[in-house]
Amino acid sequence: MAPIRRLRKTRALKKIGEIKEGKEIVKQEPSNSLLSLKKTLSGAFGKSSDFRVIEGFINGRAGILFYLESMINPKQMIKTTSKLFASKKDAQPFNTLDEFRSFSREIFGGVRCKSLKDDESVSQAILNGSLVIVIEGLTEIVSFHMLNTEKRALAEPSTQTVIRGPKDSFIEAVSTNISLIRRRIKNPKLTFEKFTIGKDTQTSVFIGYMDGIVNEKVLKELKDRLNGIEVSAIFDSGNIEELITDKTFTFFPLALNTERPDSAAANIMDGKVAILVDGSPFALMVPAVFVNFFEISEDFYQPLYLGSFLRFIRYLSFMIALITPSVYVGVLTYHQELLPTSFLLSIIAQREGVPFPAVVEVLLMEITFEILREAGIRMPKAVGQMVSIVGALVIGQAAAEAGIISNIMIIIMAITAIANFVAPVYSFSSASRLIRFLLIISAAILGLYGVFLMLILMVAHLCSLRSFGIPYLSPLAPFILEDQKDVFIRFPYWAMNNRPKYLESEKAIKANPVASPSPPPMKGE
Amino acid sequence: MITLSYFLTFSSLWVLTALFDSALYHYSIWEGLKYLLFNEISMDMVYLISGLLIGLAFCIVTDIRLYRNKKKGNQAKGNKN
Amino acid sequence: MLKENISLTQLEALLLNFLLGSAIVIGIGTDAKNDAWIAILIATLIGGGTILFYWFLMNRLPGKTLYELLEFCFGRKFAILLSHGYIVYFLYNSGRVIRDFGELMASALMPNTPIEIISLTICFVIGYILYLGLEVLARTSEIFTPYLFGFIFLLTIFLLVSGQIEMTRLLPVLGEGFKPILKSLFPGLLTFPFGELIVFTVIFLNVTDTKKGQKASLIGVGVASFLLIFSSILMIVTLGVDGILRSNFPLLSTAREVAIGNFIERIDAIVVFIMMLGILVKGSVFLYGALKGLEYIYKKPFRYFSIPFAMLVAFYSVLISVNFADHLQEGLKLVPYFLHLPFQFGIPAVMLVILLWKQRKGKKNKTGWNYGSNQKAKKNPGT
Amino acid sequence: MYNRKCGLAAAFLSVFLLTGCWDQRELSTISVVTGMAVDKGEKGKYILTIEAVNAQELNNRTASGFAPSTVYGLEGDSLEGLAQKMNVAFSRNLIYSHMKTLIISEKVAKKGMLDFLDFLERDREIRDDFNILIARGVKASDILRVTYQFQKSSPLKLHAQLDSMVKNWGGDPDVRLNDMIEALTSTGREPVMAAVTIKGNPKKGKSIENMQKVTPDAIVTLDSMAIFKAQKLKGFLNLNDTRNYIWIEDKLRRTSLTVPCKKNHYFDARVYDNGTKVEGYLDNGKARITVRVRTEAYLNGTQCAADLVKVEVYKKYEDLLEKTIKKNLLNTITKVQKQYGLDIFGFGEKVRQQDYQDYKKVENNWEYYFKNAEINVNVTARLRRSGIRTKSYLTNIKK
Repeated sequence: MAPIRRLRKTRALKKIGEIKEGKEIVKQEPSNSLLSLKKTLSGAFGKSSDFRVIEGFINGRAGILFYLESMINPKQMIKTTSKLFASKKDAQPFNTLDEFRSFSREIFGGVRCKSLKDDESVSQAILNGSLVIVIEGLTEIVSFHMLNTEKRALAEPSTQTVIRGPKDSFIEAVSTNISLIRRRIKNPKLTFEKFTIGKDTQTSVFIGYMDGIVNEKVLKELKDRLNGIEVSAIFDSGNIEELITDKTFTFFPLALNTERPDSAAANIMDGKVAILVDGSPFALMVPAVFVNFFEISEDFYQPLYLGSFLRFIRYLSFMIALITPSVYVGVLTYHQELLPTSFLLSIIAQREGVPFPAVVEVLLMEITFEILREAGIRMPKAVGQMVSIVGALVIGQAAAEAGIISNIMIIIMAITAIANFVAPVYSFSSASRLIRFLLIISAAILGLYGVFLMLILMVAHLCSLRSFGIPYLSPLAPFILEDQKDVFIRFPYWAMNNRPKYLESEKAIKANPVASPSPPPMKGE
Repeated sequence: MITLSYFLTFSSLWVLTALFDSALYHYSIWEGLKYLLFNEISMDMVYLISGLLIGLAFCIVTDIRLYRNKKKGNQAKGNKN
Repeated sequence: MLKENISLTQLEALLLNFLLGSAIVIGIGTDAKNDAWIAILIATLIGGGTILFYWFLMNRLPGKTLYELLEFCFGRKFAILLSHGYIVYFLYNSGRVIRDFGELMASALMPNTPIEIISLTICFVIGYILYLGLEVLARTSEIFTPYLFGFIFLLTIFLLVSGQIEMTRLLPVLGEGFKPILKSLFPGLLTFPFGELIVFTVIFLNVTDTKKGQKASLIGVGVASFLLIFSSILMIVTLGVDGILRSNFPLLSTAREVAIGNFIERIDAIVVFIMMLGILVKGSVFLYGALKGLEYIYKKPFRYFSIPFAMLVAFYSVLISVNFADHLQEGLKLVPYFLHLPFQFGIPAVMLVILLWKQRKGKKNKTGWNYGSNQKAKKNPGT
Repeated sequence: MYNRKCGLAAAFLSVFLLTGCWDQRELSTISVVTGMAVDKGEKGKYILTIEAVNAQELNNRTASGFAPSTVYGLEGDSLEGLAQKMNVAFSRNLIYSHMKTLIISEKVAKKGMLDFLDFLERDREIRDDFNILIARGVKASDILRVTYQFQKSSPLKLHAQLDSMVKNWGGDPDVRLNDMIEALTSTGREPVMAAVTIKGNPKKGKSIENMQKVTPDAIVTLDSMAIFKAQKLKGFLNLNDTRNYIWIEDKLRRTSLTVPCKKNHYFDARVYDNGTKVEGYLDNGKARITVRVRTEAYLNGTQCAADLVKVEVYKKYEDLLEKTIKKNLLNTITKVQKQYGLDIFGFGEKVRQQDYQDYKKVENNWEYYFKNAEINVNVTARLRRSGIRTKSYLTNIKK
């Protein structure tokens, strides 16, 4: 049905054109090359109902317009086409591209005009939301970018919230995301380079960095890796992350993701590279090291001591989330001698009547919790509440009251779960989530010794990781004294005049040393 | 090559251990070698022996891989020439 | 991968963990009774001299490992033989270290877990770490070093608070004169732990800054000795001389004395895990020394050897001695004379003489003595 | 038409929904039987006593201080019939699948009335994971009645107790139904069972108050090991002999051995690993049995002043340990040979496996050969370590 409707429409337009046109203008019929282009494009897009072809006369010359209706801003379209086909009396037929450009300037205003050479680029332009115009007699095909920029409004970040600090977050439209960063760093050195990745999806990917600050080696490596990607589809920055990181088989994320423009900007200022993928509200920051996953931009918006304290809490809760259940299993089944007598007795009393060994108990609860958590995320929001209520009942009361699980186990579970939620970057908490199970199993086999062995293995693994050549555990190992300002505690903002040394950025100094703000001298001084 | 080194080192260590044992317990080296094999191996040694076998398998696999790579490398060189 | 680099801090961390390693587990200098700390103090000076001697030796031909030095001195054929000796020596030492830890675990913590399992698991971890490379080993030890300090600090505080410390136990100082000290110095303290630094001759070339490396390694030895002396004093003042002599694992016994209120007591299990780190590093460094030797002999990247030879170490860690007394006596009577002295001092001394002689000769004829320096490019191509 | 379809569907549905409940038992309608005791009856052949637990009392959270279980006995000629008839006293359906202990009275065993084992083996509900015990000197049913603080129900307690015993010291031959039947049918082996008895007053032991005392009025203890000739109980071996028995059987997990090192001074070896091999063959009409034992132990205390950093000391202690083990094992074997002449060790089985042609000839007369068999015990014992101390403080003590 679609072709017929399209035919009718074009005819109707033609008629309007004819009526409006004066009689004196000589109409040139479209030539063969024009028709063949039309044929190939109609063949390529033939079945899509939103592909439109409009034939008409532009200043007396036969012209064809191609576009995708769904991609183009309809208001702009109506405005421009009506002008385009409205022939003027003093219209001069144009022969060169420049002439056409000057003609089109008043119609299209500032819309960028691009000349296209081959069929491939023509269809690309159409797919990208351009209006493609072919005119008899012109050697070039021109396109005008008229993408319908429908997007959701800026909203608060949903996964990386802050109490004090900017509340905007990235959205799916990459141009908006770039503008969000640019608004924060008003510096011509801030560069965004475009890559088109995905053979079939042709997703635009931007990398943003501060020219002259960024580590050139990292940048080159990143570009090589991006250019090396050969997949058919990219939908989210997660796809890119997996394709460019140094090692896929690891529990730890090797690229930082953020949905907060301020933290992206701060990271760019430190000398990192941001990767923005069209259609993804998460920006990737590379290179990312272990300690980055414990830093959030809010640390520097909060008062000094609180910021440091919170950071310490974050490390602590990472450790808690990692080892609590396994230490519970190890101590309870292997090293009862470690516990003070009264504590041991109270645990024994609580576990009296619990039918399972400690490790089964822990695994049971952990898996129950993971199921609840996954259900809570996937459920429609209206039902989500139900899940949390049922879950709380299942985990909290019923299990303990029924005597299947000991009370102490529930405390352990709760601490673990809550500590796990502290991780500022979601993808990082998955590491402790997964390793936890390995630790529990090794604790069941070899007790605390197993836990320690596993932890050493984990640290060794972490030491072996690299993110774009930067050791993952730097600045801890290799130890860099200067960078300790921003690891376990944060130093005052005025003391942070160096960029992180481990990034090996081109310009290490961020700002000249600033004196700490000092109050006016006291009376009598 | 790696397998060879594995065996070589294994036997050297064997001799060294036997030497020390014979010096401590005052018997001849031959007895030491023998006792290591029959007397000193405890029941849980099974785990270690399986560890050794894993190591051996590792050696052999690596050797085969290296050999193949070498062959391939030679072929590539041959093609170039 | 290109040449692996370890920073000065990492070198220090390695040295620290290496020297503390098994020395802190079984205690050193106990022959000198309550003057053990003086013995260690003197040994430190010798230890510093030892490491400078090794640096001096290695600096004759910069950028070469011990094995390539052997080749330079004795020629390839004889060097292979000697290298094999060194490999066996290092593997044996690694096994001994692991055995120390296994005995500790089996005696103190998990008497019903077979020592074989403990050896196997820890060797697997060592093998994995070395498979990842020297850098990873260095970084891992760097990560764990602060815990070592923190632990000894905490232990001291706890002992002080629980009132177990009696400084008078140190008296009389030098009651028996210097004789027992000398007895404990030679060959005991000289070869263990300080002489064992010979294995670092394969690591020196990986240090980023060889000039500062000497200073850094002196610092490392110094700090390690300080901790050894400190822990030795701690043991003496807590347990008394007799207590130490009767303990298989003095530091463990020391930690058992801690009891504060009703909460901090029974921390001895934690001691074991802290010691585990030192053992891990020491065992790995020895194994690494052996692996580099294998790399030299067979001209294959050392990674390929790591897992199998870790298994070998696990096997021999159990097989080397029938029981704990066997293990101790071997370590006291046989190993120092038949293994430590020749490999730690004998061969290097001979090498130094030959080196100096050859270099003087070389300078005279001006013919390049640095043959074999183009053998550096054969590192692991895969990683 | 439509109505007919509906009707058909309803009919089918009701058929499927309402049937299929023949084997259905709601948890609230069952009682779990944890123990059985078989006594000799006066009118009938047996008295079967069973213990059905009150689950509510076993759980700390729901317990309210009533008796943890109900014990009731019935007299009749076959266990099967009695087991199903138990509802003369019990209100709920009894399930036997969780039975933990079977106790046979000494009298029944002496008469050789073990033929009820067929029922136990045949019944699909009863599984092969319960301990079979002999009640020595007391009525089997009394053993079920004695209460205990932790497990409350006597069969559960016995099950846990014997398990711990096996793990820590040995002394329980750990006989299951299958072992029993295998031993009964094999020509080269005679069955054994652990024997328990009641220390204290069995009558007082029945009450709940028994659970409330630090020293219970009555407590069930592991006493010895009963040895059988075919189905007949022939005698008992004490606990040390029982340990030696399982040592030879290669079932020993861990044990402690006290070994003399001087006159009236002892050292303790904790055996943590053991392997035993039995080799046997017939030679000139005489059975020659070699028991090879490899034992690993650590020293866990000594009353002799010994410097335990010396290899020689270890060597000396190892020799002493070997001697003691050898002596113990030989003692037990000779005792059984001389006193009972029953091959409870299964030497006949070993000979049968290793020297079949010769064994075939003497199969029916194996008992005689066992009695006169030449036994060799070959022990290799290794002391691996000595706790966290080297020397004993005794070496430094002032005399």
